Amino acid sequence: MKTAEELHRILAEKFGEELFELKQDEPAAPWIIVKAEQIREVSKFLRDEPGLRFDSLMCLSGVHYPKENALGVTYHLFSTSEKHKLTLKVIMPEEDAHLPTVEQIWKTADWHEREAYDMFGIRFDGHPDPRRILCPDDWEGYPLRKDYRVQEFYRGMKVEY
Amino acid sequence: MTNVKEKGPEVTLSPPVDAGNGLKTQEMVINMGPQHPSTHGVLRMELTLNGEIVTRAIPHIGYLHRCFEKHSEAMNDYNKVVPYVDRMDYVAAMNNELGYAIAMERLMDIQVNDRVEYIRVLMAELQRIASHLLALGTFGLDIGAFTPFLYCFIEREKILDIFEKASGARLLYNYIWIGGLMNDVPADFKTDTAAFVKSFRPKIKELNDLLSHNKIFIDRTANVGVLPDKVAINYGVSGPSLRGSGVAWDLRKDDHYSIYDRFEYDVIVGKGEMGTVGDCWDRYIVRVWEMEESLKIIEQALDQMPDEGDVQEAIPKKIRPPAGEIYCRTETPRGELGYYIISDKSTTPFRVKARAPSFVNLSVLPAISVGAMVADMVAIIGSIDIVLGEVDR
Amino acid sequence: MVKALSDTYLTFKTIFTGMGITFRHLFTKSVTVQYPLQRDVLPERVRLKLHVNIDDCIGCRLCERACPVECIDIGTIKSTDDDDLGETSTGHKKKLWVDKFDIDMAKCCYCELCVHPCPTDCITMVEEYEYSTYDRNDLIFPFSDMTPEQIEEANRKLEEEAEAKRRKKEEAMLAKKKKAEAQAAGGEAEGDKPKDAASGGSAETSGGGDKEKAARRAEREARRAARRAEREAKKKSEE
Amino acid sequence: MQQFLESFLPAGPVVVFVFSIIPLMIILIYALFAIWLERKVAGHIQDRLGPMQTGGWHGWAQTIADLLKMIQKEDIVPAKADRFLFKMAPFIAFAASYAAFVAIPFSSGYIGSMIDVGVFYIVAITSLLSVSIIMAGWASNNKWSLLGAMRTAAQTVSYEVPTVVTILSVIIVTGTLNLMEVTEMQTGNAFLGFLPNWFIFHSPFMMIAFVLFFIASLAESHRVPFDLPESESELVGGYQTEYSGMRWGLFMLTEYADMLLLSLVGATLFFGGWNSPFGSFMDGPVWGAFWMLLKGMVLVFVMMWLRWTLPRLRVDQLMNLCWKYLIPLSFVNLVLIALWEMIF
Repeated sequence: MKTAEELHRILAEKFGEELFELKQDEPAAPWIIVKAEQIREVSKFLRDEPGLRFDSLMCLSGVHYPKENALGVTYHLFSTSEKHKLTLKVIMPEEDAHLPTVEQIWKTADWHEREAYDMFGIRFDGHPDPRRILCPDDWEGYPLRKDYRVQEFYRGMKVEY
Repeated sequence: MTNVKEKGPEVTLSPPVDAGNGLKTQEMVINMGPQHPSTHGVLRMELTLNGEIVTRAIPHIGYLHRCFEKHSEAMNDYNKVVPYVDRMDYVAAMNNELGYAIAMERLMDIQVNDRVEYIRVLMAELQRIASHLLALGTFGLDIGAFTPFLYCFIEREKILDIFEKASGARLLYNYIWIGGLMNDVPADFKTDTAAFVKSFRPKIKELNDLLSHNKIFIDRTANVGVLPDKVAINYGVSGPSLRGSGVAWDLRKDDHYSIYDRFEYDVIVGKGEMGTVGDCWDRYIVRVWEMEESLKIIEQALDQMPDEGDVQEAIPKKIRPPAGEIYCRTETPRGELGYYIISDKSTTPFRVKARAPSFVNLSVLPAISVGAMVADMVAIIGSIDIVLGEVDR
Repeated sequence: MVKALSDTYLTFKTIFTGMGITFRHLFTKSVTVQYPLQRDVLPERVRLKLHVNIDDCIGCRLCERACPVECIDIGTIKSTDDDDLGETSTGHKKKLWVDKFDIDMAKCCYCELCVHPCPTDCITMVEEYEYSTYDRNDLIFPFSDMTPEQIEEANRKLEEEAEAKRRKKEEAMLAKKKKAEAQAAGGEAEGDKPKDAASGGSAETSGGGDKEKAARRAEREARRAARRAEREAKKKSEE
Repeated sequence: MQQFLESFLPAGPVVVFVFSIIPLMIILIYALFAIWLERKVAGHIQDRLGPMQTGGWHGWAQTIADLLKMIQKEDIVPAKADRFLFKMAPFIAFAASYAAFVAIPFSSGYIGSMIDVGVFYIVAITSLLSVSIIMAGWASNNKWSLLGAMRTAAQTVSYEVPTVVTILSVIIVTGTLNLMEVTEMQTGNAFLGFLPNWFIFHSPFMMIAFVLFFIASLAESHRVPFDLPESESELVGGYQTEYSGMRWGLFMLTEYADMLLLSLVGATLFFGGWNSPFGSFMDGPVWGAFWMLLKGMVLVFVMMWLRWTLPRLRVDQLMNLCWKYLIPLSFVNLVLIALWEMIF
């Protein structure tokens, strides 16, 4: 059982201070901001390190921050043996949103990453099956972005709603 | 706006094999669904078959996609999301509402009174039984036994009658609101529920005699679709499907929420009685005995439930949570239902993401279906107990 | 061999157990409700169809705002001062003509979120479930009882009133302007006289309006008192 | 009966025609009744009522109404189907099971044709059914249909072996293949005049033989737990997937006719055919037909009862059951019956 501060300290010692940022003053659980290119190594470390053992990825969600002109991915991690939780966040610029996949680390991420790609257009480098999952393969745009407009016609069919 | 046109991976068939008599045989690709009697909705499986043996299975989802998350962002009130939440897992709407209400209450730091908590637990557990009954019935139907399906439905209808008396609806209740309930339970709620519990116990035995211990049924489900515990955790499988693999993992016990710590009940795990741990039969029997545990919780809750209390006491006038975010998970009949809610201090949700248990559970399907037969595919899909409304949201 | 024998025994045993159960059920009472001939007794809270008691509607649009699927469409016209729309049975004063109250039951998701915020309890779920139609448009239920003529009348009145108000305003403005011009013209000659005149003039016009309004208010109050007395008498007689 | 008909009907062909039309009438009326019964049995087993409205009393006219509906339906043939085979298949299926009825002795006064190799003829002609199902599956040009058809081929061919071997064990006792003679041998009472002289009571091994025959006949007529060819939850509808309207109705008719056929064969071989269970009481040609059909219907009812109780086997288990259990058992049983015959 480790708190977020302890986890942040461990990560900072391992990978260097400047890569991580601990946000704590929020009303909900604290989270750690990770640099996009680092997420894969950090995830692997978190899963395999004795004492951390984050063996389950509860949730992976994309978020669009229109004010900051950024896209984010939030990882909610949990350890079934140590019973501690951790929230990681990756923030990327909207125009060039891509980050390494964690599909090989947690299989849960497979479909979640596809969903994040489908809904937000975040590209996960190294994903074995980078397709849309919920929308049709040739759908235009990313529905959950705040500035999304529904296309008028889909294969000649009027998109009514 | 970028135009995305990426195709799925090409399915490569094995080269034709000479059968020895001048004929050649080859693998066959077959579409199971979206219109198929046993895919529990509009799931499409792309199966590559060698005779009747599955060599590769690719699930295709999204046929029921309503973009629940986008809808939520368009609501100007957090409570208006509740009817949409109902429609995710339409078989267990109460549990969905409960999860959402608890997440919002944690975000807004609302404490509800005991009566509300007990009613919520009672509703959630009744719903769990109702949902498991449907899962077991349709599983039997997939295996070919039609009659248990209707026996299960008769019992399920009794639960829905109780719900209808309380909320007015039979399927999509909109009953559990943020900070309270839509309205108090009717006066005869306690007697109704107690009567149901009494009449339901023998029915579990009957179901076991008729279906669970039937030799043909055991032959069909034991040693089929074995899901080892390590694989299950890595894929994020949760709920009865995970417990069927022998992992004692129940959020009601392990990640306390509501008042589940006040009750005594066991976490049922699969033991591999009829075959290997984690096969279809284990996943099935876990659901059967979980209904019994839910009955225990209901009995205790009925005893402890206070008779006084305003169920709308804690409902806020205007739901305006502080800026922030929360990830809150609860145990629905299908597993871990998590809500990731971001608030920007307005009355409109900034982001509501649901981590639907069926969505994650279904993703394990390609891993455990290789080598199964077409008939086993049906059993595996049935034993994972997916609801497509939740998979596609 | 032993396993095969025990398997065979188990197979027959479980098959016969199952057959026993189904045979028992062959003679148990069926649960079927033969729908058009028999009907279930529905609990009182059932949510089957929305109904609006339009006499009680004050046009506050709270239900429209509460609806998550936007199936309620309300149109209101402001009533003019000389109209009296009466009161609802809960004692709310009605101030708006409700010229349009359409509920599209094809869109409705039966969540009952619109019922709870209603201040006069005029929108309710009723026990009526046989309203399927061949045309989707037939599922839009209009509840407003205003005829097109009445709507036109209300609109006309409102326009007239607005027109009247505007004219009054214009007149007042004109008067003001004139006064100002007059003031500008004779400003140098007489120091503080136009000020008095201006204030006097405005007082006069507003005073007239006030009198009119006060009279109307008194009349309305009298009417309301009469109605209240009537209601109380009714209550008493009922008791 | 043939003489009776010839006494007032003019020419030979007319007599033959009338004569051969009788089983068809029986099948059609029986099918109407059996489908209604199946729905009623299913309904009451599942605490429902089944059809209740059509025709007034307990929906007795429901099947007739369904039949009329099916006749009116559009005759759909898939665009890419093999039209000729697709249209032929249901007729061949029905012809196969209808033709088999000719050798069934319905009563002491009526048998379609007194064939000396009656049982052999029935076994042979019912095999045509699998041909028609393969035709249907192949011609539909649908992968699910094809899977169903392939399953049928394997199933029918395999289960013919135990069926024939169990029939053979009765033939050892009778020494004749003529079903009329087989029935006549079961007249009268055995065992202190109490039990009827039916072959099922002939020896304990006969009972085993009957159980094996019944299981195999379930598989032959594609009933639960062996309804793999059309298993609706796996193969959508198996070989019937693309069929609709009256063509589908013919397959349905065939299924029910097959049930009756195998039940009647079972009744003839093991339960004394048209013999009354009460010795000479209620005996005679007309009562004979009644007893024969009653015995058949009881077996049909058991088949229905099983259908609404059991789940379905998987295709490899089906083969296992046949080749590893039924066939060895039936051969052992055959030897034991032969020994019993030698000793007693």
